[in-house]
Amino acid sequence: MDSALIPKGVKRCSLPVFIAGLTPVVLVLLWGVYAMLLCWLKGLNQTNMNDSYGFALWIWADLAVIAIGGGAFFSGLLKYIFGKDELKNIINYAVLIGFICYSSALLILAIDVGQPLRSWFIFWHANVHSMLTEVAFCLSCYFAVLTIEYIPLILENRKLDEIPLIHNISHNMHGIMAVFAATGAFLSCFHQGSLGGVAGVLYGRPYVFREHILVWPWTFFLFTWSAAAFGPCFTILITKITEGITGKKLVKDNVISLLAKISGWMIFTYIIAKIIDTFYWATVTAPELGFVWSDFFTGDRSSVLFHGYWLLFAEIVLCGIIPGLILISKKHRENKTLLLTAVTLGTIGVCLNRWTMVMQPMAMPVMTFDSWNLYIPSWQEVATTILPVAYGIILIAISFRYLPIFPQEVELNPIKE
Amino acid sequence: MKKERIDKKFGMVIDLDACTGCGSCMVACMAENNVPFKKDETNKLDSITWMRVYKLTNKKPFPETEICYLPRPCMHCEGQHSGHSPCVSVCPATATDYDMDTGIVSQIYTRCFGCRYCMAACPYHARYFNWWDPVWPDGMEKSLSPNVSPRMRGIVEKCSFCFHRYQLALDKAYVKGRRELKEHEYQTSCTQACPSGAITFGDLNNPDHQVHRLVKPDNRHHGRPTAKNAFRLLERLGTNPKVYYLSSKEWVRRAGDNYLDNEETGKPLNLMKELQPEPH
Amino acid sequence: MKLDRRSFLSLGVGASAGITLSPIPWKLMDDLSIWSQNWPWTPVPPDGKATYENSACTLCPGGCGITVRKIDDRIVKIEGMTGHPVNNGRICMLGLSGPQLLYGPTRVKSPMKKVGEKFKKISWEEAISEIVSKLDKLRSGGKPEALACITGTDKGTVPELLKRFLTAFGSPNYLRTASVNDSYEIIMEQMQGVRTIPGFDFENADFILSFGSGIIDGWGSPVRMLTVNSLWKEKGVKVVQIEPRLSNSAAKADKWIPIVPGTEADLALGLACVIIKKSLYDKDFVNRNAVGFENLKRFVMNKYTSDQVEKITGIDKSVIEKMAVSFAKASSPIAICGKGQGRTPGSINEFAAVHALNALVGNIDKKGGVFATLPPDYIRWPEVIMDGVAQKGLNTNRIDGVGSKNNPAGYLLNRLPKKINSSGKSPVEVLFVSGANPCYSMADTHAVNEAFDKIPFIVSFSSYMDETAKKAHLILPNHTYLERYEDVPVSANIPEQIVGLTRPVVKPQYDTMNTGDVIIRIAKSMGDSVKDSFPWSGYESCLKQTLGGSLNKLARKGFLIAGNPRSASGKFRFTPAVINSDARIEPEGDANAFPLILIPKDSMRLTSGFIGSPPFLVKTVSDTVLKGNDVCIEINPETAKKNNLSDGDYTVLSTPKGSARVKVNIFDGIMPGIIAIPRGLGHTAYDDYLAGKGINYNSLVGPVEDPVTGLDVAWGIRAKLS
Amino acid sequence: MSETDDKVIEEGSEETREQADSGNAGDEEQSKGLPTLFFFIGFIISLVVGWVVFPAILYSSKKQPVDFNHVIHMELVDNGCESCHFFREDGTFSGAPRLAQCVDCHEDIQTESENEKVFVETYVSNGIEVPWYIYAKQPDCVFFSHAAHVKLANMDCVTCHGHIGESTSLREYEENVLTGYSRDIWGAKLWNMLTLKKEPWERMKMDDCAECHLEKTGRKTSIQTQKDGCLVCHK
Repeated sequence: MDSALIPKGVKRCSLPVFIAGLTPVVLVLLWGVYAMLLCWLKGLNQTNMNDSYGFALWIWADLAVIAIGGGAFFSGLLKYIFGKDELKNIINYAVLIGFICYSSALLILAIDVGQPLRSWFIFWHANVHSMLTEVAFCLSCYFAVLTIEYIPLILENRKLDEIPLIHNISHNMHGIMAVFAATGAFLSCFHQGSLGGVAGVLYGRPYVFREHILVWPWTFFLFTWSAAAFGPCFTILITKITEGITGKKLVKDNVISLLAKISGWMIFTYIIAKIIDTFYWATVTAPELGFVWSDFFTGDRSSVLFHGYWLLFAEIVLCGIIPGLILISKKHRENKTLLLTAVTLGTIGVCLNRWTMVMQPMAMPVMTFDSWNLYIPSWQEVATTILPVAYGIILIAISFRYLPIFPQEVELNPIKE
Repeated sequence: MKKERIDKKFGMVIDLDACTGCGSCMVACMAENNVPFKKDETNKLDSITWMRVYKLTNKKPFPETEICYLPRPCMHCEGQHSGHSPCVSVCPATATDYDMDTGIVSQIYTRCFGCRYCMAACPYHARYFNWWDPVWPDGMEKSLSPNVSPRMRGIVEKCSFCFHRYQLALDKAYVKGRRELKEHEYQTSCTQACPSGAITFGDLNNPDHQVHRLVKPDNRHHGRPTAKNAFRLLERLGTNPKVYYLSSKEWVRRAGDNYLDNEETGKPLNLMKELQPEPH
Repeated sequence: MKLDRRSFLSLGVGASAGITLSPIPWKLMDDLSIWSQNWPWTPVPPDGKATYENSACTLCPGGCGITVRKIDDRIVKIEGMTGHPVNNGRICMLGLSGPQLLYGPTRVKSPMKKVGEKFKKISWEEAISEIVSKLDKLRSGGKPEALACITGTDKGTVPELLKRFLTAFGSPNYLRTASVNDSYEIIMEQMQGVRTIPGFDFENADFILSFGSGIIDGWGSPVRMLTVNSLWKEKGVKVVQIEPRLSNSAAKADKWIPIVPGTEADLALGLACVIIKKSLYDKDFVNRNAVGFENLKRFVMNKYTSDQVEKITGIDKSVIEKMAVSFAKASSPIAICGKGQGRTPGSINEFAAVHALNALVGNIDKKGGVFATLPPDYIRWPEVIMDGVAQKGLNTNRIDGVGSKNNPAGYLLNRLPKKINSSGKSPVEVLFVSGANPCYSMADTHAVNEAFDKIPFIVSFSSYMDETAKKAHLILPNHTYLERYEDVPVSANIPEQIVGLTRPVVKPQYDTMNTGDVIIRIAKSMGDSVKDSFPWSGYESCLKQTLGGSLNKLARKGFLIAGNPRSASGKFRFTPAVINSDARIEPEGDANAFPLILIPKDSMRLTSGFIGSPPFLVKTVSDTVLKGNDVCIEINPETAKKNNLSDGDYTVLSTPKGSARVKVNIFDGIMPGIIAIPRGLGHTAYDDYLAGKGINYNSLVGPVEDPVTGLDVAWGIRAKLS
Repeated sequence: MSETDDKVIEEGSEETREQADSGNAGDEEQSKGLPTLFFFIGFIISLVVGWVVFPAILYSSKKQPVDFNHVIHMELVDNGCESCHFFREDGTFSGAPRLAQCVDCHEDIQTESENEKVFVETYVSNGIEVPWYIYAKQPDCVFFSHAAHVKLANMDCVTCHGHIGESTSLREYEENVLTGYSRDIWGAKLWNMLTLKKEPWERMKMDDCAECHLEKTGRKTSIQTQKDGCLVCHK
C-alpha cells in the first residue's frame, strides 16, 4: 500500500501489521496527551510535586533524556570533527534519537512550568546569570540544529527525493552538515554543562553544590563528560533493540565496536573524575558547610530506601566502573551479551546520576530541624513522562520504515528473491 | 553600586526566648498579604505560609525535653556579593531581584512563569508555589487587601517583608514633604502583631535602629552578628540572610546550622571564604 | 493539478510571511501572557480610601482592643489597638481572623426556621411571632419556668437583657456555660469574702507558680499573658510550670515540673507545709489579715510532708522544697491554677490550696499580687416588673439545682443533660442559646445532644451555623461583633476593671439583628408585665441609657477603665470547709480496663469555645496535631513501646465515653501513661475548613462533679489504645 | 547565534527553491507568474488581517457612562486637577472622584447639560458610583505612586496623562478583550508596538516606566536588571 514510500532495497512489514504494532504505543501516547492536557488546564496540582519537590520526575526526565540523547552530539563530533568516518553508518540514528530526546525535553519543560503561556519570558526577560537561562537558550538552539540535521534525512525519503527541488535542498544541506554538527557539538557541550550547572550552583543545597572553576561548578564539566560517555551507550542500546525487533542486522559490528570503545574510555575517565569529585565534595566541600558524608545518605527509615548509600554504589560502581571496564576491553565489548549489559548499565548509570542530582537535594533537609521528604509521582506525571517514550517509538518506527536511516541495511540484508 | 551612599538594609531580629509559638505572626502575614487557604492545609509541603513557625526540640527524653519555636520568614539573603542570593541568582526570567536600596528580595508574580528553580535553590523552604488557583469562599474575597496583589496559580510567592507597607509609608512621607522614614513607620505585619514582642524589624545599617543594636551586624564580614546569643540560620552556607535570631540556649543556636560533631557552635564559620563571582 | 498545488503553497507561504510581519503572533503571544497575569477568576481587590476604626474583640474573654482597617466599606485587616490597656497594639491569631468570621461561609444569613430536617428562610416578623406564640403558651399554661436560656457570659447588657427577660417572664433557669472562673468565684467568696474573680497583677509579680495554667496557651487574657510573659523574660521573673505535659507554657517557663495529673492540690499543700515548716510565710499578713492559719498548719503538717507529697505527685522531695523556698522568698510571688486555657472549672480543693499559697506569702491586695477586683458595675436598670405568673415561676426550683442545698456554684449547666435525659418529657420546653455552643463544648457530647434532641423548641441567637444552631428550631442570627454595638466588660483576671465597646465597623452584611434588639422586640410583643420591664425602644437606646455619659468616652477611645485594682476583700480565711477535704478528683473509668489517662491540650491555634476556628487558624495547625482529617495524639515513646505503636501509626483510642481512630505522634515531652489530644477539633458544624477534622475531645470525656461545688471538674478520663 | 544561522538557512532554501523553480520554468511557461501572484495575494491579505482586522477584534470600544467636560470644571475649581483628583492624608491618591465628591455640587441638576442630567438621574439619585473607565489604569500587579511623581519629583499631570484636562468630552475607552487592559497601556497607535512613541502617554508599559526612571534618577539598584528595583513599581 505504501510501498512507494519505502526505501529501495529494503523489506518492510505490511502496512496493517505496522499499524497494528503501533496501536498500543499510540494508545500510550494518547494517555500521555490526556495527562498533559490535564496539567495544562488544571495546573500542576495534578502532580505530586510539592514545595519541597519543586523539581521532580519531569526535571529528572529532562536531564536524563538530554544525557542519553548526548549520543547525537558526541557521535556528530566524532564523525565531523575528529573524522571517525565509520560512524556515518550510525550517525543518522544518533541524530534521530537526539532529535527525539531533545523534542521530548522541550515538551516536558513546557508541561513542567506553572505558566506555560509565559515561558517565552525566559528569552525575553532573560537573567543571564541563571544556569537555566543558559540551558533554555542552548537547548532551543541545539534543538533547531538537530531539526536541521534531521530534515535532510526526511527529504531522502524515496518519494520526496523524486521531487527535484527537495533533492537539491537535501543535497545542499548534506554539504553543510559538518558546520551544523560542529555548532551542535559546541552548543550541546554548553547546555549539557549548564544542566550540570543548574544543580552545581545551588549553594544553599550542600548535596549538589560544587566548587567552581572559573564561572562553572564542577558539575558543569561532569555533566558534559557523562553525556558524551553514556550518550553513545544509549545509541548502541537503541540500535541493538531495533535490530532485535526488526530481526535484522542494521549496523556493522566494527561501527558499534568503535563507538563502544570510545564510550568505554569516556566512561572510564569520567568515572575517575566523578570519584575525585565525590571524594573532594565529601571530604572538603561538605565538611566546610558542616556536613559529614553520611548525612547525605542516612535519613529516616523510609528515606534510606530511596536515597541510601546503595544509590551511590549503583551510580558509580555498578553502572559506572563496570560498564566502563567492559567497553574498554576489546574482547568483552565484542561479546554480545556483555556489550548489551554494559550499554544498559551505562544508560541506567547516567539516569541514576541525573536522578540523584535532581531528587536527592530536594529530599534532603538542610535546616537541622527539617525532615527528609519523599515523593511518589502521580499518574499524570508518569503518563507525561512515558509520553515521550511512546512518541519516540512512533517516530523511530515511522522513520525506520520510510527513511534510509541505516545506510548498511541494504548491504547487510540483501533481498533474496 | 555606588559605594559612597549607605544603602538601607531592612532586616529582622527574632528573639526565640520570647517567641511562644502562638502563631500570630503566621496569621498576621496571611491576613496582610492575601495568602489563600484550602480546605485541607495539613500537607505542609503544599501549604502557603510566608511566615512559618517551626517547632524545634532538643531531642532529649522525658523529662529533659525542651522545645523552642522558630518563626521563619523569607531570609532576604544577600549572598556573598551584592545580591547573589541563592534564589535571585538562579531565576531565569528575572522574576525576583535584589534591591540594593532596601536589601529586599522581590518576587514579581506576573513575571514568574513557575519553573520553581528558586525553590530548589532556597535551603529555607521560604518559597511557595501556587499549586492551586486561589479560591476564597463566596464573600470572603471582600477581606482582601488592595495593597498586595493576589497571586494566580502556577507561580512562586514568598514573604516580601511587607514591602507594600514601605511603599505606603513613603507615600505618606512624600505628601508631608519628607523623603526618609522613621523607624516605626515601616514595620512588617508580623512584627506589629506579635503578642510577645519577639520580632524586631528595621534597617540593619542604621545604628539607631533597634535591629542594629540587638545583633550588631558586622558588615565587613557579610553581616555576621556580633552580639551575644545572636545567630543566623545556615550561616555557613554563605547565604548571608537578613533575619537574625536570638537565643540564650546553646542547643537552639546549634540547631540553627549544621556542625560536625567536634565543632563548637557558632565558631568555625568559614565566613572569609569568597565564592567565585557568578557567570558574566 | 501541479499548478494548483504550487499556487496554494505560494499562497500559504505568502500568508505566513504576512502574518509574521503583522502584530498577530507577537501581540497574541504577549497578550496571552498578560491574560495569564490577569486571569478573570483570580480576584482583584478594589482599591479605595483606607480608614481605621477602633473597636473591641469579643472572640474570647480576653477583652482586647482592635483597630479595624477598612478600604471603603470593606474590612481588610484587624490589628491590635495601640494604647489599649489589655493588648497595646498586639493581637492573637483569632483576633486577626475576624474578617473571615464576618465574611465567611458559616454565617447564618437571615432568620431560619427548621422545617423537617432543613432550615427555611423566614422574615423577622414571622420569627418573632413564632417565638411569642410558643412563649405565650408557656405563660398561659402556668409553666414559665419551662423556658431556659444558655449564654456564654453573664456580664454585659445583652446577657443582662436575657436574664431580665427570663425574670420578667418568670423563669429562674438562666444558665451560663462554665469556665475556670466559676471555681475562682467560689474560692474568692469562701476565702476572701467577695464573690468575684481574682485579678492578678502579673506585670509586677516576680515569681509565677502555675499549676497547669496555659499561661501562653490562651489562659486568662491571651494577648496580655503573652505580653506579660515577655516582660517576665526581660525582668528575669521566674516561672515554674507544673503539668504532666510539655506545653508551650511549660517549654517557655524557667522550669517545667511534670506531675501526676490530679495531684496538683496535694503539691500545693505540700508547698504550704514546707513554707510553714521553714517559717517562710508572711507572719504579718497571717496574723493580722487572716484567720484559720493554725487549722491549715495542722492539716498540712500532718498529711502533706514532702515525703508524702513526693509519693503522691511523683515530684522529687528536693524539688518540692526548693520550689517552696523560692516561692516564699520572692517578693511578689503568684500561684495560679485552672488547667490549659481555663475552659473548664477545676477541683475546688485544688483552687483553695493554690490560693492559700498566695495568702501564705501575703501577696493579697497589693502590687504584684492578687486583687479581688469587682466587675465593672454600670448596669443599673429599673426593677423588673413581675406579675403573678412570673413570681410563681421564679419560685420554682432551678433546673440545675443551684440555690438548693447551699450550693456555692452560680450555674451548673453540666447537670442539664442528665436532668433532661432522665425525665420522660423535657422539663425545658423552650431554650434560648446565645453566645454559646453547648452541643460542642460540653463534656459527653453524646448525652448533651440526646438531651437537646428532647427539647421541643430551641432558639439559637448564633451568628454562625454551629452545632447548637444546627439543632435549633429557630435561628435568630445576631450581628457579628464587627456589625453591632455592644459593651464588653472584661473579666479575664486583669486587676483593672475594663470595659470595651464593639461598634458597627461595617453595615450588617446579612439580614441579621442584634440579640439585644430581638429580646426587646420579643418582650414588647409579649405584652403585660414582660413588656413593661423593657422600657427601651431598642438595644441602642438601652445601651445609651445604661452607659450614660461614659458612652461617648467609650466610643471615642474604644475602652474605658472603670476602676483600678482595689481591695474589696475582708480577712483571708485559710480554712473554708473545702480545704480540709483531701478528696482528689479521679478520672472516670476503671484503671484495669483503661490503663492510660487522656488529657486535653489547648493551643492558641485552635479555639474550643463558642467561636469555631476560622480557616486561618486551622491552616496554622501543625501536621503533628492534625493530618488530613485525622487527629494526632501525643504519647511518650515508652507508652508507644508498651502499646506497640510507632510514630505515624493509626490506632483506636477508647475511653468509657467513646472511641476514635487516631494517629500516633510520639513526643518525649509527655509523661508516660498520659495521652494528650487537642481541644477544638471534631466539629460537625461550620464550614468545610473546620467541619469533620479530627475528634472532639468532649465526645470522649464525661462530666465529673466536684463533691463540693457540683461543677464539672473532669480534667481527663481513663483511656486505652488498641 | 544559531538563530541567525537559522535565518541564513531559511533564506538559502528560498534561493534553492527559486533555482529549482527556474529550472522547471521551461516546462510550464504559463504558470510562471501564478505562484508569485498567489504569494502576494496571501501576503497582502494576511497583512491586512494582521494590521487592520486583528486590532479591530482585539479592542472593544466602550463609551464612558457620562460624557465629562473637563474644561468647564477646570474653570470652576480653584486648585486645578488636584481639586478633584487629590491626595488623601495617608499619601494615597484618590484617582477618579467618587460620587460623594460630585454630589457636593451636583445634588440637583444645575445646568441644561444633557450629560449632567444623565449623571444626576442615573447615578446621584440612586446613589450608584459612576463606573468610569480609567484610560491610564494599571493592572493589579502595579503599585504606582502618584505621591512620588507629583510630590517628590514635582511632575505635572500633563506629563503622563496628556491634555485630558483641556478636553470638553471624553473619548471612547478601548479595552483589550483578552487582557482587559486599557489600550493606552499597550499603545494607542499600532506603531507604538514597534517601540515608537511621540508622547509619554501614548504608551505606558513597564519598559516605559523603567526607561524613564533610569533616565531621570539614574538609579540602578536592582542587581539583576541594572535599573530601579522591581518592588519600586510592583506589589
